[in-house]
Amino acid sequence: MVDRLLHRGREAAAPGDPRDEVWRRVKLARHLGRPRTLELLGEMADEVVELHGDRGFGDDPAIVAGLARIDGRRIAFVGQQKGADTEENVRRNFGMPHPEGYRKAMRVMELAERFGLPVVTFVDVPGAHPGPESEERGIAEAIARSIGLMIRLRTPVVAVITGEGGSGGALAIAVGDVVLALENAVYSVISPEGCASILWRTADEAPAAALAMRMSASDQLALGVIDGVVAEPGEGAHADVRETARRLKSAIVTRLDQLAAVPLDELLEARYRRYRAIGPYTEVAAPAVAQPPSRGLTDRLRDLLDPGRWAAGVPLPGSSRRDEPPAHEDV
Amino acid sequence: MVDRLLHRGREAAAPGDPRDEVWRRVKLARHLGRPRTLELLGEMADEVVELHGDRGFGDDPAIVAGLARIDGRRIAFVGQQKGADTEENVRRNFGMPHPEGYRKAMRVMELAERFGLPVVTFVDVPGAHPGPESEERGIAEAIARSIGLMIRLRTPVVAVITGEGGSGGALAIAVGDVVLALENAVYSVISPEGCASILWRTADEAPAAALAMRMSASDQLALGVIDGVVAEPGEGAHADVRETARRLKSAIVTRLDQLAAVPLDELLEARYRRYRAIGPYTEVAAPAVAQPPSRGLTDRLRDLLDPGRWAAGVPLPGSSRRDEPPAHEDV
Amino acid sequence: MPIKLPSFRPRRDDYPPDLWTKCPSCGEMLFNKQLDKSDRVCPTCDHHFRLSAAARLELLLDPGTFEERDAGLQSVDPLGFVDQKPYPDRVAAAQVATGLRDAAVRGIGAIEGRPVSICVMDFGFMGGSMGAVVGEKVARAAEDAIAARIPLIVVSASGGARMQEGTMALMQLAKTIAVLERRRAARVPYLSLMTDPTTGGVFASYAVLGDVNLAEPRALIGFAGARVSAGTIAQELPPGFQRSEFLFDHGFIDRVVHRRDLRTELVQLLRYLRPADGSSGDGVEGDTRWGFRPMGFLSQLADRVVPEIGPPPGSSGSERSSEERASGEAKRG
Amino acid sequence: MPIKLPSFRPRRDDYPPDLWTKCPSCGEMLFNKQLDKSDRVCPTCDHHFRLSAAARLELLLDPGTFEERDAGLQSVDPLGFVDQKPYPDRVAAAQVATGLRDAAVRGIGAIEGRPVSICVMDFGFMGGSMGAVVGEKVARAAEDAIAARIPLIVVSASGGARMQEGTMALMQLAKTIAVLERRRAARVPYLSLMTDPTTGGVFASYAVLGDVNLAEPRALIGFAGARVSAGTIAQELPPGFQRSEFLFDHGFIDRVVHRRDLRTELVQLLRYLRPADGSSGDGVEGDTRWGFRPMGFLSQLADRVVPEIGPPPGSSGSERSSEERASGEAKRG
Ligand SMILES: [Zn+2]
Ligand SMILES: [Zn+2]
Repeated sequence: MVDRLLHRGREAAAPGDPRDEVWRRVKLARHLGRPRTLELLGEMADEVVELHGDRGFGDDPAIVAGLARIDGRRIAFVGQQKGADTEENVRRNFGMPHPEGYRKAMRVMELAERFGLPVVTFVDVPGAHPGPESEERGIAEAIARSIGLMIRLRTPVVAVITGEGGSGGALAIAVGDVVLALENAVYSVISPEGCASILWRTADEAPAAALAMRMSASDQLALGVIDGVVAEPGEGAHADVRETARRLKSAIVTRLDQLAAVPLDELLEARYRRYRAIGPYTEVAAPAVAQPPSRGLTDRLRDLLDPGRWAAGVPLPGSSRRDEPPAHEDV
Repeated sequence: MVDRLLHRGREAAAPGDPRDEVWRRVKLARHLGRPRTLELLGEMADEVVELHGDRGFGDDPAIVAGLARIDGRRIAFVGQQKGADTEENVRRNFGMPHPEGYRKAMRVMELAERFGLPVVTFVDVPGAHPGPESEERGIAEAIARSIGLMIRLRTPVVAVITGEGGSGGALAIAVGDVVLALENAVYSVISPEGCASILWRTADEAPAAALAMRMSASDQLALGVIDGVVAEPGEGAHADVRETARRLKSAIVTRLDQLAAVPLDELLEARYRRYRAIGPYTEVAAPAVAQPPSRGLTDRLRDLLDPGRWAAGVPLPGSSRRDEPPAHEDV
Repeated sequence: MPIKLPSFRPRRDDYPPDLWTKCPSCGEMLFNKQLDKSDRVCPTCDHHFRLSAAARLELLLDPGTFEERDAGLQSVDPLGFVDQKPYPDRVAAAQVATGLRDAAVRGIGAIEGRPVSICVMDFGFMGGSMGAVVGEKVARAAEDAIAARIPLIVVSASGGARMQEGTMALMQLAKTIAVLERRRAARVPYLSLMTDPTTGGVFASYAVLGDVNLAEPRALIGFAGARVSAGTIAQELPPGFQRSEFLFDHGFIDRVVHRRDLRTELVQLLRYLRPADGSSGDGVEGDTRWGFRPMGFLSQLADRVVPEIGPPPGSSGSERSSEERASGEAKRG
Repeated sequence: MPIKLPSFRPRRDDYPPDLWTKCPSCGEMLFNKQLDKSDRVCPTCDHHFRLSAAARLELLLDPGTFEERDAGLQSVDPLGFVDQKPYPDRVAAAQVATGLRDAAVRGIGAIEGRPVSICVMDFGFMGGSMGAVVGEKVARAAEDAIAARIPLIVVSASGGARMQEGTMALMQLAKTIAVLERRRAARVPYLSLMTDPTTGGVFASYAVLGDVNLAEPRALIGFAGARVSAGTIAQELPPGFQRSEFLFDHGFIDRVVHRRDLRTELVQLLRYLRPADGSSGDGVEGDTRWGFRPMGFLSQLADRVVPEIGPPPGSSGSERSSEERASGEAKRG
C-alpha cells in the first residue's frame, strides 16, 4: 500500500497498447514531484493565509484551507495536500483526509460565503482515509455534508482536479460552478487498482481498468464531468511547476471573472441544474415489475434464479466476517 | 469527587442559620431519587421517541433528546440525564455531558425548528464534563454554539431547571422564551463547593457560598433569570414523582400554549431582548482612564500598585505549571 | 466505492434452496415458509436476512397502496465499459435474475393511510450498486416529496457506486444530495433506513443524510470496505466495526430498529416530522397543515388514500395548494 | 467558571520590581525597558507576558486613533455578595490598582487607517473576570460593529465569569452570544484573539466564536481549570493541555501568532473578511463595498480616519448608508 502511495514499482502496459496512454497519465497524476495545493498557490498567489481546524476535533494536514490573493482577487481556497517526500507524506497521511479535514473545508467555505469570497478548490487525493478512525468519526457524513454545502454555497466555486481525483474523497471538494482539470489529472469512482481487483480479479489489470473507466482529463471533459482542461508544460506539471501554475492561474482568473458577472441566484440555479442533470439513462415503455406478488415468493423465486445469492446456503467466497458478508470491496 | 457526585458525606450548616435553607435545597436538587428527564417525561408524556447521536462523534448518554407528545402537543425535548444509581451514574457520567451531548442537543433542536415543533429542555447538571477529552473535543465551543442556536431557534423554547443548574453546562440548554424551575432546583455560575474553595479557601463553606450566590429557584426568580417556579409536593420531587410531573406538565403546557399564540418573529425578538438586557450595571459620568500613556509605563505602574501580580518576580501561590500560572479555578 | 458482485459467478448448489435456508449467523436450518412469516428474520438469533425491494415495500406500506413511478428507467452504458463481460450484458443478466430494471424501485404509497414518497433499493440487482438510474430515482422520489409536501423515505441496500458507470456513478452522490438539500430547505421530512449492506457512495450521500437515520440490526454500514480498511491501514479493526450498532455508538444512527418494529417506528416518527410551513411552532395535534390533499400527479393515489386521511373540515379553502407552497419554498432553498 | 483572584492577597516583594522582571518561563532576569521594547515578550524564550488593556490597544491600533466608549460603565452588586470581603470593596480595590472601571475597555480605533470596533480585556482587573459590565461592553462593541459595518475585534484575557455576580455573570454568555449571532447574520467579520489566560465562560462564549480565532503562543485556554480537570477526573493530563498549541492541534484556533506579528496578521485577515452585502462574490480588490464612510457616532473618529481610507470616487451617492444597511440586516438576523 505504501508502495502504491509512493508510486513505486508499477510498470506501464505494453507499448502501443491503448492502455499505455491512460496509464502514463495515471502515473503522472500520482508523480511524487507533482505540485500540490500549497506549491501551486505559492506560485500563483501574492499572499496565502492558511486557516486551521474544524472547530470540533482537529486540524487535518491532508487538507489545507485558507485565504489567498490571486492576481488582485481575494479568494478562499481548499485543497488536498500530499507530501513532497516520505516524511511529509506520513505527516499528511499521503493526502488522504480524515473527516475533520472535510469539516475544516466546510468551515472555510462558509466563511467565504459569509464574506463574499469566491472559492477555489484543488483536488488531489487517492481517496478519503479508509481506516477505522475515519469511519468512527464519520467520513461518509463529512463527505456528504461537504457536497451538500458546495451545492448551496452562495458564492462562486471553481474546482480544479490537479492530480488524482479519487472517488467520494475528491468529489467532496470538487463540486463547483466550473470544474477544471490539469491535462494529466485523472478522475474516477474507484482507484484503477481497486476496480481491477474486483472486475479482473487482479490489481495488475489496473491499466485496463483505468482505460475502461475513462479516467483521463480529456475523457472526463468529453463526459461533461469537467468543463476545461489546462495543458501541462513539457513532460508534465512536475517538470515545470512555475509554468503549470501560470497557466492554471490564468484559467482560474478567467473563470472567476466570468462567474463574478453572473447574479448569485442564477449561479446557484445553474449549479443545481448541472448536478441535477448529470448521468445518462434511458426510459423504456413497459414497467419491469408489476405490483409485487406476496412477500417471500419473489425472494424465493430469485433465490432460484440467482444461484450466487446468499440464500443458497453456500458461504460466499471471501467471507471473513462471522455473519453473512456482503462481499463488497469499495474504496 | 465521586462522593460529591453521589451526594454523600456533606452536612448542612447549623440549624437556624440562613445558610440552612438554601443548603437544604442544594441537597434536594442533588437528591439521588430526584426524577430526571426520562422519568419526568415518562410520567408527563403519552409517547417518547428518543433520538441518538451527534452525527460526528458519538451518542452521549448524559444528554437525552428526542420527540414526545405531552397532552396532545408534539414537542422535541432535550435534557440532561443523571443516573438513578451508581451503575447508571457511571454509564451516564453523573449527568456531565461531553461536547457530543450538546451537539446531539443542537441537532435535535434544529430538527424541531425545521418541522415546527416547540422545544422543551430539562436542565439538571453538576457542570459539563471537565476532563481532557471534553476539552479536546471542544466543550467550550459546543456550549457556545448551543447557546447561539437556542437564541436564534425559530420555534418556541421552554427550559425547565429541574435539579442542578450548573454553570455553562446548564445554560447551554437553558436559553428559552420561558425558563421555569422546580421549587428545589438551584442555578449558579459555579458549584457552591467551587465558589467556597476559591473565596473562602475551603469547600466546607459551600453553604455560605450557596447563600451568597442566591442560587435557589426563588432567588433566581427574583433576579429575573427564571420566569416561574413550580412547587414540589411534600418533601420534594423525589417523594412524589408523579405529582411533580403532573404539576410540571401543567406549567409546561400552559406556557407552550401561550407561546404558540405569539408570531415567531415577535417571539424571537422578545427572546433576543431578554438576553440582550440581562445583567445590571450602572454608568458614571467620568471615564476611568484617559488616553493610555506609553506602553509599558502603565504596566509598570500597576506592577507597583498591585503587589499580587505576576510581574513582581515572586511565584504565585498554587503554581503547578512550568510557566507563569494564571492561578484560576473555574468549573 | 463500487462493489464486488458475487451474483455473476454462478456456482452449483449442493441442495435445492427452495425449501430451506441456512441462517448465516446461528447456522440454524430455517424453512422458507417460516422465514417468510417472520419477515425473513431468523426466529432463533434475530439475524435479518436481506429483503428484495418488493418484499420491503410490502413490509412497510399499506397493502395495495404502492404505485410505482419511473419503472421504465434503464441504465445506458456511458463509458462503453468492458471488463470480462460488457456492462450491458451484466445489466441484462441482473434484470433476468431479479425481474427489476435496476437496483431501486420508487413510487408513492401510504403508511397508515398517509402518503409517502418512497424509494427502495434491491441488493440483488448488481449488489444494489448506484448508477445513473438509482441516482435519478432517489432524486425524483425527493422531488415528488417536495412537490406534494409528503415525507420521503429511502431504504438503502447497496455496496456503493456502480463502477461500470465511472464518474457518472460518482456524480450521483452530488445529484441526490442536491435534491435532498432542496428538500431540507423546503422543510419536507426525510427518513433514511439503512439495511445490510449500506456502504460506499450510497452511505456517503443520501443514506447518511436523513432527518432521522434508522438501521436494521447488525447491518453492515460504512464508507470503505472493511477489507480495504484493514488491508490499507494494517490496523486491527474495532469489534463490531461498521455494523449498525457501531454506527449508533458513534452518533450516526438515531435508532437501530428490529424489522418487526420498523413500520410502527416509521408511523411514530412521521407523526412528528411533518412538512412544515414555518409559520408556527405550536406542535398541536390536528393542525390543518397535515390536512394534506394530494394534487396533480397524485390524483390517482388520492382516490385510494384520501378517505383514510380525511381532510379537516373547512380547511380546503383557507390553505394554499401544495404546489403553490412547494414552489414558494423552492425559490428560497 | 469564575476564577481565583491572586490580586487580592498582597505579598511582600523581595526586590523592587520597577527595574526588572524575572521571566517565569526561562528564569532570565529582564530589564523592564528591554521588555517594553519587545512588547513584553521575553527576548530569550519568547514567553509572552500579559499586557494591560492600554498596552494591548497601543500594540494593535494606529497611534492616537483609539476613542474609548462606555468608559463609565461600572459594576453594581446584584446579589449583595459578601464572602471575606464585600464585592463592592473588591471592585473598588481593583479600580485603584488598575485605573480601570472594570475588566474590559472598548471603543473604536483604526488599524492601518481602517476603523474597527474593539474590546480588550485586562486580566489585572479581578482576573479579567466577566460580569455584567464586561458582557455589556462586548455586546456594545459588537453592536457598533454591526451598525457601522466595521470589523469587530475582541481580545480576551480572563479567568471566566465573575462569581460575585452569580447567574447575572453566567447570563453574560447568552448576552454576548446573542449579539454575536446577529453580527454573524449581518455578515460583519469578527476576529477573536485569545491571550493568556482565556478560560471558563469567556472561552465558552465570545472568545471561541470568532470567524477566525487567533491566540498568542502558549496562552492558557480552556473551559475547566486544569486543576479542576485533573482533580475531578483523576486522570493524567495530556502534554501541553489547554495551551494555545493544544487548542490549535484540536481544531479550535486558526493561527497561533507571535505578538510581534499580531498587527500584521490582523491587517492581512481584515483585507479578506470585509463586511459583506451579499450581492456578489467577486472578491475583486477595490470594490466599493469597502468604501466605508463612517456615520453618526463615528463622525468624530471619521475626521481622523477618513483621509487615510479615502472614499472611492463617486461611490457616496450609489450606496445605502451604513445605518440603513445595518437595520435591513438586523431584521433578517
Ligand atoms: Zn439465526
Ligand atoms: Zn524567557
